[in-house]
Amino acid sequence: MLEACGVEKPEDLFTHLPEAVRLKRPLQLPPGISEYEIVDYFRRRGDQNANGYASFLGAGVYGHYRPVLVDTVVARGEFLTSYTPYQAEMAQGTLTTIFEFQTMICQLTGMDVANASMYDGSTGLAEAALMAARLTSKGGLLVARSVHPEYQEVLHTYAKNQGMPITEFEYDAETGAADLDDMERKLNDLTAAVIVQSPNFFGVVEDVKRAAEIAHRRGALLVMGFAEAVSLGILEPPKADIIAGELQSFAISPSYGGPYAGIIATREKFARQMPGRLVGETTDTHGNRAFCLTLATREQHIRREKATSNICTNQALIALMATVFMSVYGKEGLRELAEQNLAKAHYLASRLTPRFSGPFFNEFVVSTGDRSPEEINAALLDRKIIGGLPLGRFYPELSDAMLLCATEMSHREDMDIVGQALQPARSSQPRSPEILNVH
Amino acid sequence: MLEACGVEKPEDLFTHLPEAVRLKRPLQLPPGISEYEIVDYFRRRGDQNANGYASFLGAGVYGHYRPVLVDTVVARGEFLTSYTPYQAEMAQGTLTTIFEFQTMICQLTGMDVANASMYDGSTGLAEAALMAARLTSKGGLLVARSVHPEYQEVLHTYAKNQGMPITEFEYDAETGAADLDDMERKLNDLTAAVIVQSPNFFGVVEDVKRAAEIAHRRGALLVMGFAEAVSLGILEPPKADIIAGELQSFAISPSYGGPYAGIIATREKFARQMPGRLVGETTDTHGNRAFCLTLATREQHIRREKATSNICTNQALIALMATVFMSVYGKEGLRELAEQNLAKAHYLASRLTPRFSGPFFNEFVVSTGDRSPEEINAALLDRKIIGGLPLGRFYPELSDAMLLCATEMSHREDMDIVGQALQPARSSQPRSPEILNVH
Amino acid sequence: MSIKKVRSHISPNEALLFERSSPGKKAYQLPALDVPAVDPRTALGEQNVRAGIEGFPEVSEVEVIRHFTRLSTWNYAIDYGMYPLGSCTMKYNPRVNELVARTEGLAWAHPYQPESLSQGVMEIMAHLESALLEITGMDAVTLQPAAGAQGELTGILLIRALLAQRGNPRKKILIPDSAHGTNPATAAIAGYVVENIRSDEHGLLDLAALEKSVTEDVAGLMVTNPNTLGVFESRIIAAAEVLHRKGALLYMDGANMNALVGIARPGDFGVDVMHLNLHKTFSTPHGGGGPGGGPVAVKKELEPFLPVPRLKRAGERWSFDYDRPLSIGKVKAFYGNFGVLVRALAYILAHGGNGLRAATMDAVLNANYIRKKLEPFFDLPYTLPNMHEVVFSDERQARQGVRTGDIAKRLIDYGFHPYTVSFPLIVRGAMMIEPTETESKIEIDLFIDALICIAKEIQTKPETVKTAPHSTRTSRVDEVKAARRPILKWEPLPDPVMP
Amino acid sequence: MSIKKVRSHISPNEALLFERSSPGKKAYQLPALDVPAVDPRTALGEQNVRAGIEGFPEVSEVEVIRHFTRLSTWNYAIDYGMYPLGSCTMKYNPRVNELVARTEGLAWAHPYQPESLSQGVMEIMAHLESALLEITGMDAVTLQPAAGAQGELTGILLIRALLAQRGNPRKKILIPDSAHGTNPATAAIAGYVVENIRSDEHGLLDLAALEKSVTEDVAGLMVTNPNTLGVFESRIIAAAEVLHRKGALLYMDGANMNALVGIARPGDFGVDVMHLNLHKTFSTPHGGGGPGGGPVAVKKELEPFLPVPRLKRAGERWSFDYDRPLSIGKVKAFYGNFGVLVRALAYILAHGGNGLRAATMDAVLNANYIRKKLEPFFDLPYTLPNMHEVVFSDERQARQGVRTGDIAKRLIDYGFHPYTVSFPLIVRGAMMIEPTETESKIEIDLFIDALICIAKEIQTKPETVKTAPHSTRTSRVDEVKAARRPILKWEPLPDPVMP
Ligand SMILES: Cc1ncc(COP(=O)(O)O)c(C=O)c1O
Ligand SMILES: Cc1ncc(COP(=O)(O)O)c(C=O)c1O
Repeated sequence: MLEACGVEKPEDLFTHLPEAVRLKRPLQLPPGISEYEIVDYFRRRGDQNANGYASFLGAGVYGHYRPVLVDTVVARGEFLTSYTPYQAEMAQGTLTTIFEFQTMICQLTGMDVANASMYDGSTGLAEAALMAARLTSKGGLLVARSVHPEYQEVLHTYAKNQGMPITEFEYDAETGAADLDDMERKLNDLTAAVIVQSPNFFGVVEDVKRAAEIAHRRGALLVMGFAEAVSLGILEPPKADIIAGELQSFAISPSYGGPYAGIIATREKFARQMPGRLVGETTDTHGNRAFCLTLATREQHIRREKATSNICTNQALIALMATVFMSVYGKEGLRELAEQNLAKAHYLASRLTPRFSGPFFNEFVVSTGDRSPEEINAALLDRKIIGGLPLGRFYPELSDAMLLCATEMSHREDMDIVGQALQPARSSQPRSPEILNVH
Repeated sequence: MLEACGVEKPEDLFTHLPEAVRLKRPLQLPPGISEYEIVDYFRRRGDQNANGYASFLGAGVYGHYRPVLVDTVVARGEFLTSYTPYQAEMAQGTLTTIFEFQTMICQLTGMDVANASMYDGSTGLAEAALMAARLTSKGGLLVARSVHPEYQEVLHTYAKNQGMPITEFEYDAETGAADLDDMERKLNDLTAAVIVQSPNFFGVVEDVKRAAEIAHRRGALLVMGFAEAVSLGILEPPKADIIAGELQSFAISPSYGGPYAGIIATREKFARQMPGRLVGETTDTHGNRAFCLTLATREQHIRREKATSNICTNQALIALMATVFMSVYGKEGLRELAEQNLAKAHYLASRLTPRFSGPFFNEFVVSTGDRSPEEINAALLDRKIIGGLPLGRFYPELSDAMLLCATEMSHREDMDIVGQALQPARSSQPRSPEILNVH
Repeated sequence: MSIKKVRSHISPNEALLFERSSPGKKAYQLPALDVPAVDPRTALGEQNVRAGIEGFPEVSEVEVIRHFTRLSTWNYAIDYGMYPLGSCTMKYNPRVNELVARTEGLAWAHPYQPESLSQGVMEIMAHLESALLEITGMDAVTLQPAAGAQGELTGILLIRALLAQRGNPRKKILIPDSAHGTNPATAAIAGYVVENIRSDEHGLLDLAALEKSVTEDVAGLMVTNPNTLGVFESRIIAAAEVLHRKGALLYMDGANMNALVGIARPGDFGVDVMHLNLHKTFSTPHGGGGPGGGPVAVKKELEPFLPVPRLKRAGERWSFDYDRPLSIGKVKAFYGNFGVLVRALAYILAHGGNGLRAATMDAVLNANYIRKKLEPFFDLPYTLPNMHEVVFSDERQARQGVRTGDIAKRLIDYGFHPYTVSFPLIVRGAMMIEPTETESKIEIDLFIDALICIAKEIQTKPETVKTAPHSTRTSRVDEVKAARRPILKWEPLPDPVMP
Repeated sequence: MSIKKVRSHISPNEALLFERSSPGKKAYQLPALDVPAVDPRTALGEQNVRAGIEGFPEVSEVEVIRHFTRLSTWNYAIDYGMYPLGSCTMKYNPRVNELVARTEGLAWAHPYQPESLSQGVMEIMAHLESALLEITGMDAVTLQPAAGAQGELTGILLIRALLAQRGNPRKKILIPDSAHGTNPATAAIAGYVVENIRSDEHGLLDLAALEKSVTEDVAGLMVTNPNTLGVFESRIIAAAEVLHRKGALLYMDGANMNALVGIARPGDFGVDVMHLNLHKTFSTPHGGGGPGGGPVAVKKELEPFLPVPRLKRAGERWSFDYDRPLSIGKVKAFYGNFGVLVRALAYILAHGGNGLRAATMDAVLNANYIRKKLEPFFDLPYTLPNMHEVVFSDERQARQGVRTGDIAKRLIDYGFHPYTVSFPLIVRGAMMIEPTETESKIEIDLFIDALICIAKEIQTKPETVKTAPHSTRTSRVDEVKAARRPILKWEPLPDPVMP
């Protein structure tokens, strides 16, 4: 090959590089190591982390069981090692699964169209906000404080330089739900979108319907985010204009924060302002059903600076994991899974005193009383249990509270331990017996 | 479907069974459990076993690194969930890999033909003995005591009822190699086969060439077994008539004794008496190269009671693992791997006093002196090390000895610990410095 | 003609590894050696050290994965669709079983590691043993045999050992003409003379004939139940009595247990010894031909003869008992195909008692549905109610000169793996179909539809069927040529075929 | 014509899951609930509880695995062969990386678990950061961005933050007309006006033009180096000086780093901020479109503005520093696509310094070899020495009415995935080819051979090329129809298509 290229050694292919740019020394990196040593290195790193702990952390990342078929499918090289399906004739496999993904997300959210993934829930929510601004030709964003704090931070980063002022509105200190009266007060004609999350960061189910009605009255759109996708197995799909969500709950490993998969779903009439890839059904020259990427005019390859977003590489493989997850659980399974989460969280709550009274799915806030959340967690760690998330970091007014999550993976014994740790006194009497055992 | 079958419920399909044979109660087995619980059950069983121990056990089952590609390949449903390739047009994938397997085994063993797996090394050796009897129309078997004791036991089970008397011959107490003079003494004109293993159970390389010459003089065949396939990366292929081996070393997990894969390889002229499946090259009706099962007349589907063996299901997927392993290491790799094993074992030996003087590959016998092997192993267990195999169980005369194995996975530090544990006194001075460091 | 299941697509070619090989390419890297290197010639002796391995492949890592990935796409598999091989019970292989078999503490357990550090693996074996005993209704079981055929050998050796202990191992094993080839082959290896006994006009054991055959010379009868026609041997209990009266034993080939689990137990109908095929009834993958597992279950009187070692509960702890003077010895090194046992237990745990029974009923329902739908188009020589499989004959099609083998090949064009061809031998041109419980009505209807289309094609254009398959990357393979001048390994060519 | 790489074979059809679905089928089982059940209506309130999920699939486990297995066979992939997409760096994805990313202690690490129980994951991030700094020659790096485009956004926001702190964020970002679409799209989202600058006749940055364009309004220039023609921007240092003189910054799109690793470092030729694509240069799998990783590396002066949190070594221990008053904030929840970072680090560890450099040289050699072999058959509008990729034009073929897109489709019949079509825009009918270091000479020669065959076909029978592909299960797809009346989700039909 060198010969064909008319050079003696590979180095000669770089002689045209300006002297000044060339690296004159070898990279200061150790020599390559064997596969065996690589496996060993990462195993040792893994052993330095939490292993064998029961965990009650949620807060946007949930510990659900991952059906074996998920890895079985994504381990297939045909899915794992293929590129974005630009060449439809050679990528019908990926295209078909994406079409199924879009369909299932629409079924879950009750929306007309869903894109084939955003980076995650946080960027999805930010992009949904920009989308609302384009749709309303307005710039104001009215954001509930009960939205995941990290999602809010990302929203600020994205909106900041688009001249989009962000106003926060409060949550109700009693219910833990967004304070829609406060929202109504702060809403004005420049508001492009009202942004809420349901279940919200405190686990409380928001009254999205009412929020939307209020927003619409002033010509604003209602953007709803979600972080716990399993809740959609049981919660009424909200009447939002744009839904932006995180699918980590659908068989995606916590993996210290990523990769996950976000989505945006919306009504048909808004589709052309939606960012992200879309797959559409069509036919081939023989009239066979076929799928291909479509409405690419929204994307940066064609519109460039006028594109709806700059996203190119997305989270396709993760979206495929979620697709397999949804296929495995299906209609009955997702419902049953959601009901188990509900039951576990309410059992845990029954051992404690939730801070808020609003209806919750699988997470809720508890006050830690005279002891600090950190103190309680330290005690739990000794029992090989990772407790809840101390909230002071995000909500100074809640520095005496933690966010606890229970899923189908939570064991009763561990929940009892948490119950005792948090309030030895009343750990025996359930908080709301009336809702237990009724079906 | 019930309707089409003219029944109301599935149970009706069993009404023709005699009353007396029907099970009148449900099976006394617990209700089915979820995937999550199954994974949990086996994980807990796994945790009850040795975990995180360094091990110096060999004795027919070796701890070699398993390249990741091995599981990547066998995890593909196309290989994992297909049946024996009787329908060649739909199984060229499996057939081609078997043809490659047969070829590589021939290259490794220096033989003309190799079958596509036996159950394991022990049954392979027994079938090889029966094969030799058919080829020589004689019945006597002369077996070295240095053959793996469990292989000898299986050989007895198989030969017992075929009127094939088995005679043992000794190993040389000094070298640990088969005592070929004793063999020559015991050899007679009724001997169908002389059976040795190399490296033998003590890790010592046998003089197969000479054994074969002696055997041939009396019209007997030389059957050689091997248990440590990696040794073939460096050992001269023996001039045996039939080779029966175990491929566990080629990326097959120890898995508490199975499944592994045995093979039989032999000279062309003996092929038609060889048991086990064979794949041959041919063409399809378009003249394309194609492969198919062949010489099936040897097998039980056609010859029934006259078949060369009753084996039907074999160890195909395990043979595929070995094929991937051989492909990954290749010519250079298998040599380097063998050299590393040699170096590790000789380093360990240099810290100890091997009982035998014969040349060894990656295992050797050491005397434990005044302490019992069990005593020493108990001490090592406290250091998270599984020591060698106490030999008294198989060789009463060696009840003060253990068989130690080192592979490319053995760490120097662990070997030093074993060295100290076995003889604190001389652990520092190498036994045979002259062979170290020379290339 | 309407082929609904497949369409034509590009399929990657691939050379043999040896043909892609070139010096210096490598797919491996070893850790740096942490001890001094050793000179092989010094350590092993000149004469023992080989030169390089002539012809062994040298390829890169990506070439390895592409090689096997491409080859894999030339296969058909359960993961692609129905695999109706009669007698093979090709059911779905749950993937969780593959995962648990790779659990570190199990996959890396060394057979000689201390029992104190092996309680988990021993517990698994004990758990499986007890489940299999409940399923078969027998008294004791060994997990050592590697597959069905080895289970058979073990079983016959047990019979021989018992009879020998009673004073005379006897000479003959009776085997119905409908039996699988491994049965006679096994009896022969066990040192017995095989006497075939004819089935009656219904394909069943002929009791009268049996009475006659069972002499003092007869050690036992090997019977498959349901037999290879998929029909339950309704006179099995009587047959057992005939044998027992003469001091002979009844061996049951359990390959067809998928028709009985949860419904009937061999231990309850006179069977003395039997084997199970874990790679059939209990869903462990066939992997292109193996590995399998062939546990052998026996009645009390045979227990003392089982292979060593036996699991023994000593207080809190499992241990192995080697002190079994009457044992037939070992049939395989170590304790059996443990990794296969793990998968079988996982299958049993997942189903539970009722799940297992439900699977049996679905399997039998599917087979009966296929029978009903195909009866109008193919001859059914034996018409008793069938269980998990149904065997048609090509008689009718043979009149057009189309044989079962041709129909099988044509099924490939329709996207299905063929049924089992020409077995059992008592059926002329047998077409042996076993759907298993795995298949949905959608899949089964497509299969039925395919066979009906083919039956019609045979009327109109038999040639198409006789020369099938037509749509595979490899057309009909010349097996005669392969056997005439066997090429059993690759040899370097002057000019390698690329790619 | 000789198609060497593929042959025609049967390929399984498969319906959509919704079309196989029927009530009651299930592929899941949940553990028995160990706590009291709860009434959703009581717990959540009537109005919040949904009825069943309309239309959601109900299928069995085997149907799930068959569904996705069958669909997978409709794809092409790196594991099948060469994937010469220019600008995409489709190299082999080592399988060990998939294994280590699933290491329990890593895959199950929760982003909010205590730092004391997260030292392993933090160590991995720190290790990767230091390796990337050595490779790029920059001073600090953030691993947070999820992909290249988000890396770009992060980078531009950093520039904006620095300039804002200096008193004026400025208005414009300059972008060469050869740039990838994400560059202008990014600048716009960051609130900048995009000014395109023309490349010179060699496809390089036009320094004179640049001089003119760089006003006090200009915040920076986004340049890809090597540029999208695969040509190294030889005047990059001068360009940096021009910008810096005017207080503007130089952003480098690192998508083409596979041409530079170990050879030249952006930090050494004037780059102020850049992103890397871990899913290109560092081998993490594309997975049909993602996920990726887009770390952003910067010079010292930009470090204070990097996203929070920053890894900080506190004595023996890693911790996160959130106290970064000048930070642009977060661009993504948590810390980045950690699972992708693990794979990238594994790739770096496996190669080591010399291995990485060797890979770069192989990649460039392969691209040059292809250029040499194909130059006689296709127009090469820009002729400067190229590095890791080469861009031809369809000019010559266009005269027969055959465009780059047609040639691309015809390549499919030859068993190859097409090159990148119609990008960069400065080349008329661009054919952008990037082989990467992964490909062997065997594979590359087949690819060259295929394109030469097609060039000849265009002379003799252009129609064959214009209507390609002809051998795939799906022939040319009607993308216009898809966009005209978009069908973006499945709706139940009166009669579902089966299967
Ligand atoms: C009826 C019958 N008996 C015995 C066997 C042999 O079992 P194995 O292949 O596991 O040795 C088979 C396998 O096909 C069979 O179908
Ligand atoms: C030159 C160039 N810049 C930027 C990008 C965008 O990177 P990503 O797809 O990771 O967002 C790409 C990806 O194709 C590219 O080729």
